[in-house]
Amino acid sequence: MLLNLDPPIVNGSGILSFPDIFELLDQKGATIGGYITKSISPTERLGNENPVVTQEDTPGAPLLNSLALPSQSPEEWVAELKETRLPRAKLIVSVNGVDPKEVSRIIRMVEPYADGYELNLSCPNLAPGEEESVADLVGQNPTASAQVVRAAREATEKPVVAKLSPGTDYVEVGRACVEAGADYLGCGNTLGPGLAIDIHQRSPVLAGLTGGLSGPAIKPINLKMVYDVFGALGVPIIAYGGIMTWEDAVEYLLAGACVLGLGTFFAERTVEDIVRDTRNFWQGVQDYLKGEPLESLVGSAHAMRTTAASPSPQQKS
Amino acid sequence: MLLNLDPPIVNGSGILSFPDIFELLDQKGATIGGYITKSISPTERLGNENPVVTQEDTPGAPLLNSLALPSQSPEEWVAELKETRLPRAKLIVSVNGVDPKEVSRIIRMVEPYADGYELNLSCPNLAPGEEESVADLVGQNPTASAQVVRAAREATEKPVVAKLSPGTDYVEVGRACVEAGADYLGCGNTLGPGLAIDIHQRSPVLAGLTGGLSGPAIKPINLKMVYDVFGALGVPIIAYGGIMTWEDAVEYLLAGACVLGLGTFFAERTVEDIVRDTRNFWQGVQDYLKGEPLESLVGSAHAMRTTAASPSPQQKS
Amino acid sequence: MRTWCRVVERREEGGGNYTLFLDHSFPSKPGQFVMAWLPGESEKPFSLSYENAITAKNLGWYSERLLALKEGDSLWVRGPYGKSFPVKEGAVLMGGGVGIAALLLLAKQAKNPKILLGGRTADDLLFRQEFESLGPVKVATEDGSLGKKGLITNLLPEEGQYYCVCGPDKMMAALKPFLPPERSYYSLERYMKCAIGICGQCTCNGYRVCTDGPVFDGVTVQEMTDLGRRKRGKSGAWEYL
Amino acid sequence: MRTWCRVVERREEGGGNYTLFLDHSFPSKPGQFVMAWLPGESEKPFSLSYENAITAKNLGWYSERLLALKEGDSLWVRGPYGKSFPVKEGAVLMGGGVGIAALLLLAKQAKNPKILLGGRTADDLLFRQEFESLGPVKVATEDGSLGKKGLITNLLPEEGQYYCVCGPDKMMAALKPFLPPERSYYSLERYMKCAIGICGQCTCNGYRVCTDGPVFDGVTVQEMTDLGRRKRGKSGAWEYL
Ligand SMILES: Cc1cc2nc3c(=O)[nH]c(=O)nc-3n(C[C@H](O)[C@H](O)[C@H](O)COP(=O)(O)OP(=O)(O)OC[C@H]3O[C@@H](n4cnc5c(N)ncnc54)[C@H](O)[C@@H]3O)c2cc1C
Ligand SMILES: Cc1cc2nc3c(=O)[nH]c(=O)nc-3n(C[C@H](O)[C@H](O)[C@H](O)COP(=O)(O)OP(=O)(O)OC[C@H]3O[C@@H](n4cnc5c(N)ncnc54)[C@H](O)[C@@H]3O)c2cc1C
Ligand SMILES: Cc1cc2nc3c(=O)[nH]c(=O)nc-3n(C[C@H](O)[C@H](O)[C@H](O)COP(=O)(O)O)c2cc1C
Ligand SMILES: Cc1cc2nc3c(=O)[nH]c(=O)nc-3n(C[C@H](O)[C@H](O)[C@H](O)COP(=O)(O)O)c2cc1C
Ligand code: FES
Ligand code: FES
Repeated sequence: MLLNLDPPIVNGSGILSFPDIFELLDQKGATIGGYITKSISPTERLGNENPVVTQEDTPGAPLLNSLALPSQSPEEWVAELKETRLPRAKLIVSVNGVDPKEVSRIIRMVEPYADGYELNLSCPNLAPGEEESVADLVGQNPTASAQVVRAAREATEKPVVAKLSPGTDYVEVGRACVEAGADYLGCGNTLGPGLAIDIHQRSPVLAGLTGGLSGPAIKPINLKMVYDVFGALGVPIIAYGGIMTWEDAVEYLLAGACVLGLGTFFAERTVEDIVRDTRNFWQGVQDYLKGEPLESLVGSAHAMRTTAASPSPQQKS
Repeated sequence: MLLNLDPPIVNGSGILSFPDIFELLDQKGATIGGYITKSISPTERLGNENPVVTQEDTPGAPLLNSLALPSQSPEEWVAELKETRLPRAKLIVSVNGVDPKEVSRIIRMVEPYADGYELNLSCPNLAPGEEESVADLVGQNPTASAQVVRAAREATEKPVVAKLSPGTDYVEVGRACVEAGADYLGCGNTLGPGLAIDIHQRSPVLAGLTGGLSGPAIKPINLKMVYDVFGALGVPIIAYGGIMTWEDAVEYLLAGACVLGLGTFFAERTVEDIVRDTRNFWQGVQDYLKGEPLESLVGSAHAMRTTAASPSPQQKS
Repeated sequence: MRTWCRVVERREEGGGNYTLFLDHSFPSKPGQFVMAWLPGESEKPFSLSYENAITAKNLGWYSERLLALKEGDSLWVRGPYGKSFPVKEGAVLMGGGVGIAALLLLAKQAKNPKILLGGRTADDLLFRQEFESLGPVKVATEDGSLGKKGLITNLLPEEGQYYCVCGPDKMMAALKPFLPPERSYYSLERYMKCAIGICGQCTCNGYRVCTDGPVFDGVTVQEMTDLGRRKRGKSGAWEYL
Repeated sequence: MRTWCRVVERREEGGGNYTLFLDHSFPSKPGQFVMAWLPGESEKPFSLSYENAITAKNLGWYSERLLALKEGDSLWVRGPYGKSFPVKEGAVLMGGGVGIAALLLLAKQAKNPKILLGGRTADDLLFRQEFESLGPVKVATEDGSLGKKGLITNLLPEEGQYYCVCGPDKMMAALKPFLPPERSYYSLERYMKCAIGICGQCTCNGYRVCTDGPVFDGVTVQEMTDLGRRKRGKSGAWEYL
């Protein structure tokens, strides 16, 4: 089943995160067709202590985060979602794919309020001292991932997105997820994790030691992920990773994505900025398309490369 | 055995690449203690057709390259190396670690001219009859990597560096390499590979389809690699990955590196720029050290993190 | 992202408040804040009381560690972040508790400001003497130790072109009905993680205080049913005030 | 990194040379080059003959494909890259073959330039008429079809403040002994891959032509024993000329 997002633009899970923010943006007219909640865990999680983000001053440097999946309890989420009204956009609930039983429990709890689900199959940054990172293993393991997807599939008939991680055998994991019933694959989560050291303090910056990379720096990696997954599996793909401009969006569409996920895009943008910039972003894609249907673009970079003398497929104005 | 580089700064293999460039830089007084050749293959290789590099215009965007290891034949290398005179710096020969037999043959050929070796383990691990494009990397497999290192170890008594790749199980591969006799681990090669698509052409940019990422964008990943490898194995490490400033260098030293490898650093820098900027780079490290021996810095970010009230270990002027 | 700073002076301000002067200035507009990192502890938001200083009160574990810093100790600072107060003629500044710190730079830059301060006791009236050198100051204390007895609302009405408020949530919620929304500005506080608008932690009715605020205009605040009512705690769950 | 361009005009220049005018200009200094990408084929260096044009001769497979481009076809361009000729009074420009293309922008910008051109036959003397409108032109042709018979060296000596040379390696090597090193500049050609100074492919005696050049001063060129002698081929191996 498809999400039918209009426009096919979502926030990445863990970005903006909360229903009250979604309501405000939707009411103010942000050009976002679906909002994805912070990934919900089976029980309340505080996440790491601050600092949870760091970034070099060089422009374009990757953002590192070690939020480590803070989460209200599912009960508290239900209380919030019950009150949530999105007049225009769809609501997608992200669930931490730790344990199939818990995944299906959470889905059944939020089912009346969700238009679809995203399963976060991996999280590269768990709190220190936390038991051997179960989530990490799930995302790297096709069988474990498929179990989580199957549990979700049995709990709901609504669209299910399986969100993969770069740096895993994502084609095989993705294949297992699709066979288990996933409608979409999310490509992908943050890269790494990586490390930042403060040279004056002489110690790592992030309280969680390492953090997942996001932003323009990871775009080539996640773009290849979309390209590979589309080429191998040909399923609907939600793209995440350094989408900052409409040009980035078009690259991902050409590689095979049909939904565009914005994450680091939102950094230092106010509500007014978001309303204006998402409109311009989507307008940029429209202008590029010049009336061509978006579907015809999806995956078209996989076609044979044209040769020198043949004119460029897009006519320049 | 150690390389004894003064200063402990090298170029990354495949960067600058050729002995005549090393001679010129050494003669002009670049602050580089060791030059590493382009990785030598068993037979001549042309590499990919152009374009072999691409980069987004956003500042700090990763550089993607798909040079694909062009190489003169070993015989041609010998002819060049025979003529090479580096008055001040050491010469390190990089060898593609494809096949243990070939590695030892190449090393024996260049042995009179080399001060040490680096084994590029990020090469296709070719099964008989297998196409290069589908092969895994030698560097993904601890056993295959150890075989290459052992072949080198048997062919020379000079220092041997095993250069690992991010995105592999590099601690285990590194451990196998050290057990097989590697004196140094190189951390690490380019990240990825990643993809870039031209939105007007609607096809991938690089003739080799994908390219390895380098530059500041990959620093957090390779820094974590150095941190992890030093923490697990405590061996001498040559760091590569986005080292552009003396601050980057200090981060890598604190993580555990004892030699600094410059790659993308050299982009768009003339000989005069290189002479001036490598001097300033090294001076920056010296100023930071304020007379403290460099060795005391190496790996010191692994110490317990200090608490709030305790003064910073480095006294500010 | 972060600047390594050293404390050059730790000044006692009375009422348990201390100002930490740093060896770096953060050029900023009045009302903006910085994130102050103490390695091994945490990183929390603080208004700039001076361009090179933050002022804090020992309210819990982090502020306790922060105020234990001595001259020469290190602190890492990023920012400034967020929206600021308008700087115009005829501002009426209204502050309570350590929130008063957010108003000092404004008092210095706005022409002819009037200042209204509230606190439990005279000692809580942070920067009172400094404010007195910048404009007429009226105070209210709950114990009557200085100025009018009672809450800051007791100092109203006060004539002015516009009103700038910073204090505890409850105080701001209490002031809201008395001030003209089109001409008033409120600086809010919420638990922060990223401080750059991505994590959503610091929301107040969908506005991210770190990026859409911390200063909001009265019209926006008018609709903020969460002001004085609830904040998100570390997990994101609502904590009711 | 690359700009998507369309060919707006393909102009025949005689001698098998064609100029491709593009719908983008590349603000540049005389002597700089761009990398021109034909998807599915390759990407190669070309001097800017105009700020919005490159001029090429069909010398092999890539230039053949390039010159097959028609009006409206696409070409992707990055750059400009590299060092340029000095632009001063009293330049003597000396060009041979398609290397002449690198001198046109210089002739337009330098005050009172003199131009010396060499070629096998009159047709090879690229841009001759345009040069004639910019300063005195002398020519030499190997077949004597125009100007002096023989090589460009036959046009020497020529008085000037400084000398700017671009042509085949052999021509430049031949001119070297006749020109004052301190006052001459040579634009070199080598096989290029990255064009940004990292791969080392384009070396001439250790100088990377893409970044240290393509224009070198005569003192440097004096020491270049590889000029006119050898270049690195695609694998990096020396190819002797
Ligand atoms: C934009 C912004 C600007 C801020 N500026 C300042 C500032 O200039 N000076 C400053 O001291 N703090 C400021 N804060 C609050 C500061 O970030 C910390 O919350 C405060 O130092 C308490 O942290 P703690 O860990 O010591 O106490 P916690 O253990 O977190 O809290 C201890 C108790 O104090 C209460 N408390 C926390 N903060 C306040 C407060 N500001 N006023 C009244 N009660 C409080 C808590 O609700 C709790 O009951 C600001 C916060 C924000 C969001
Ligand atoms: C900095 C720089 C600027 C350049 N500017 C121009 C320019 O403005 N116009 C232009 O046409 N080319 C220029 N070139 C050369 C160009 O990049 C190609 O090498 C040329 O187009 C031939 O490529 P090809 O693939 O068609 O021929 P190839 O198959 O590579 O070569 C075919 C034959 O032509 C010879 N050849 C290649 N280039 C030249 C040349 N420039 N002069 C004489 N013989 C040559 C080769 O040695 C070979 O024998 C420049 C090169 C560099 C490095
Ligand atoms: C601060 C932060 C928190 C995140 N939290 C989550 C999360 O809870 N669940 C999840 O699936 N992805 C999470 N992500 C990953 C993003 O949804 C997104 O996949 C990733 O950031 C890449 O996109 P970007 O480069 O546009 O930011 C988080 C990313 C960031 C930066
Ligand atoms: C154009 C290019 C070519 C490279 N060729 C090689 C090579 O032949 N052998 C090798 O071991 N590494 C090669 N590398 C990897 C670099 O040596 C270095 O490890 C990597 O670029 C990371 O460092 P940087 O971010 O400073 O560039 C190459 C990198 C680039 C950019
Ligand atoms: S603290 Fe993260 S959005 Fe404000
Ligand atoms: S072409 Fe790569 S260094 Fe010049």
